[in-house]
Amino acid sequence: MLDRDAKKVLIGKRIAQELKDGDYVNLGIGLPVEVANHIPEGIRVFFQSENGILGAGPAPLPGQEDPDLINAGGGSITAIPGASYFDSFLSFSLIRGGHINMTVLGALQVDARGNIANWSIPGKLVPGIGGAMDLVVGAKQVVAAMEHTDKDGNPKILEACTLPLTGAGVVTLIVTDMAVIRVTPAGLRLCEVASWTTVDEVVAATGARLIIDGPVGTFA
Amino acid sequence: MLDRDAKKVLIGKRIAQELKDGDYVNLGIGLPVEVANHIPEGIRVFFQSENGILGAGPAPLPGQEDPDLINAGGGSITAIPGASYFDSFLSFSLIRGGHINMTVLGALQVDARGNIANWSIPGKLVPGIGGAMDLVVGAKQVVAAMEHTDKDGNPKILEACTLPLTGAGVVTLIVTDMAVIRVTPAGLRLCEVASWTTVDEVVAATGARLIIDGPVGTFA
Amino acid sequence: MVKIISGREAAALVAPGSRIMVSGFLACGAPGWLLDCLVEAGVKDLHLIAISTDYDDRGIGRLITARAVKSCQVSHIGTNKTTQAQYKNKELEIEFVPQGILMERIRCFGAGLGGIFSPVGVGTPVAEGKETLTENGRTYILERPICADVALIKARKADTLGNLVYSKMARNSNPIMAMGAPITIVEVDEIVEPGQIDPEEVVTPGALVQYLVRKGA
Amino acid sequence: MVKIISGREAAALVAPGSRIMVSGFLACGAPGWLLDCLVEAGVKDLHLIAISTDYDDRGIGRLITARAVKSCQVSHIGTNKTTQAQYKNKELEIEFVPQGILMERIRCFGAGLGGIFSPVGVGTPVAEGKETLTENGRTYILERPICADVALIKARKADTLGNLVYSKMARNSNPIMAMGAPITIVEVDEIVEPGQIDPEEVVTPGALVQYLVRKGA
Repeated sequence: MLDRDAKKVLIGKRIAQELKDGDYVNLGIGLPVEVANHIPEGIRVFFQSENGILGAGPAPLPGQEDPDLINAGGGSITAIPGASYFDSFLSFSLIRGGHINMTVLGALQVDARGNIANWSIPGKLVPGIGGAMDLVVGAKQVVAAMEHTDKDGNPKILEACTLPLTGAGVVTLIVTDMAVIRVTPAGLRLCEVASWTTVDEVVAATGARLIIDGPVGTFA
Repeated sequence: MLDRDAKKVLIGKRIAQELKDGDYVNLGIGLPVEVANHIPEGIRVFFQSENGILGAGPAPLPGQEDPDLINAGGGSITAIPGASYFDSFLSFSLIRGGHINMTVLGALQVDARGNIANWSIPGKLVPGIGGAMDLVVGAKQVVAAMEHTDKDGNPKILEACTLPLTGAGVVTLIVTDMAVIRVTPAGLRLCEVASWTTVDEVVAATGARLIIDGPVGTFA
Repeated sequence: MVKIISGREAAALVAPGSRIMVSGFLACGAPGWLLDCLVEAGVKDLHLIAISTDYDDRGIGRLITARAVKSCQVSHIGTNKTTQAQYKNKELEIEFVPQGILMERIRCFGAGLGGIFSPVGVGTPVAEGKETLTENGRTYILERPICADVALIKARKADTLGNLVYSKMARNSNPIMAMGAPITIVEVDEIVEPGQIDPEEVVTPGALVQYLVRKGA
Repeated sequence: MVKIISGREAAALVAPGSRIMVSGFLACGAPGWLLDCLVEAGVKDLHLIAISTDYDDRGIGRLITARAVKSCQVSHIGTNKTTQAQYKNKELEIEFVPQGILMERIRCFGAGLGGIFSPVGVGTPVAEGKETLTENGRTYILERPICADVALIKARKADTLGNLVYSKMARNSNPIMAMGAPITIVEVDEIVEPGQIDPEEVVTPGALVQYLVRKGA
């Protein structure tokens, strides 16, 4: 079993391998941010933040924070050469118009049909929608970045989400600390298993049927 | 009977008197442009051109034309201090959103219900719509600036337009070389008659019933 | 015509029980001084339209903490514990609007449209009760205009004609909210004469602005 | 990723019979060099989306004069006698679209919307056959997205990432048409390195651009 930080790195690193040269990418708050730390050598990707930048750069050095440069989680960022600022209206037009190649989001639940729930646990915690509903509909690739199970070990990948949805039939790829799973019309296809675990353990920790129709790779 | 230039001046001058300090105004091509030459002293108005400027200024001196500064008719203009450039999308948002106090347009026909036709004579001449349909719907005041009759002396102000409409129930004021007519829910109210003509001549040259329910002023 | 007024005068333009729209994203680009003046004026029972309620002690959150808001349309409250508590207690009514669609709905009003067909939130609670359109196998839901009585926004600089420029990502919802209400009040760091802003750089033209307030004044 | 190509290569990206969108207002802000290359390439049977057909001998009009266009969606043809003649002869099919609504419909596509309810043209031929919505006594008509296979636009300057700035009123339809097609080709006067355009001044972000062509190249 990995600790939280190791899980984060494992997930971020694996998702980063999905990126292609020139991609425009939107990373959700929390876990997805880790992806930016693992861009494969030789490719260049451009980060969009829905609050109004294309070409977001890494966090500034301490003391050099600019209050007018923040990511969607409120953290300080920088702007790379060739960045642009724009209003939220244009920002979401880029998103819904299909100009963002990939969005990576955290999830409370995902299911066999590519549904995702990440904005509300009714009666308990309702942080809200933010930009997630636009993102899952608009981005070409929607990657759910999540721990495979919840704190109590219950599966978060289900036959059908039980929480209010963020998007229906939108997730294309699920990357967890245990597995890489593609959403296909036939259901969830297990593609890779983390090197620290096994196919059987992944199947046991998953609340939906996993299609295994070829060799299952590993990632680390 | 006035010549064409005198008519133009008469109409432009009279419409200019409708302007209030601080108004944002859009002038259509042709006759309406004359309004800009008669802004009353002591007030300041701002001219919008739908192709992307607020704060359009007069024509430049010969030899100082800038091909990237033109009005909706393609003529060279200047930009006043405090002008702004924007795209056609924002330009028409300003128009339809009610941020333009007055638009002045030429017309082929107007009628008793405030309908206006100015874009098509089927089978003969179809210059097209341009920005007129947005303008008549969006501007707070829609002023038809026109000669009272056509070349053959036939009325252009009718009970009901016969040409394809540009807008239905949108005209608020009609200013011609003969009269100032307000469009009211009850019909067309004759407010003023040009000093060179008479109420009877105006009534005879008009193809719609004119309401005369008070003193009729004159203008020159 | 644009008028320059004080923050106190601006707050007096917000009637109790009215609908206000406030710009900013997690307090970045929010009109902090106008919010201070509004809290100080003690205006209550407001309906708030905003991207989020920011933080408990910063940005729009101060209105929530002051219990000035009775209902709102926002996309997110995750960074404000007071908002979450008031929502749970049913002290505060919330319509959650997807962030991009919030911008679209405000602009619908600003651009004189009757609504848009949106692909966002189909199959989620956001779609409940809304008319739909299906086209080439894709479903859209009808989203209606959102407007306020007063919009409170923040710019870096204005000229006396109301032309605005923003600062970096503090632009966010400001240009759209500038068209979201018949009265737009802009907090600015600096007011200059016409001609001192390049017409090419103006983001919000003066026709969308009614009042300017210098920050701190 | 943005590629820099020649005008000839750009013309080769426009297939005969395809839908093209061309920017500009009465030839101001039109991609004159790309139009020259297109005429020279002899591409035919095009469907054209533009504000107007400009002048017989300038701007988009050259495509009409070359008989390259078989149908179009434009707001205006009043300045182009050849267009009027071809329309009268039924050589050229025209859908007249109100100028502001043309921008809205292109942006619908660009922003992933299914349509808008527009107040423009109600009670006129523009409304014929369109669904309506009535709200507070006001009627709106459903206007659908318009897109092209290729958009040809013009900017003053680009960086190699495709970020664009325009010149004064030559901006007009360019920023919206940049989102009107999966392939956007931009004619520019000048190409600079990333960082040489202030991020605050970028009007069209590079994500909307696929190809850059230096004017005359």
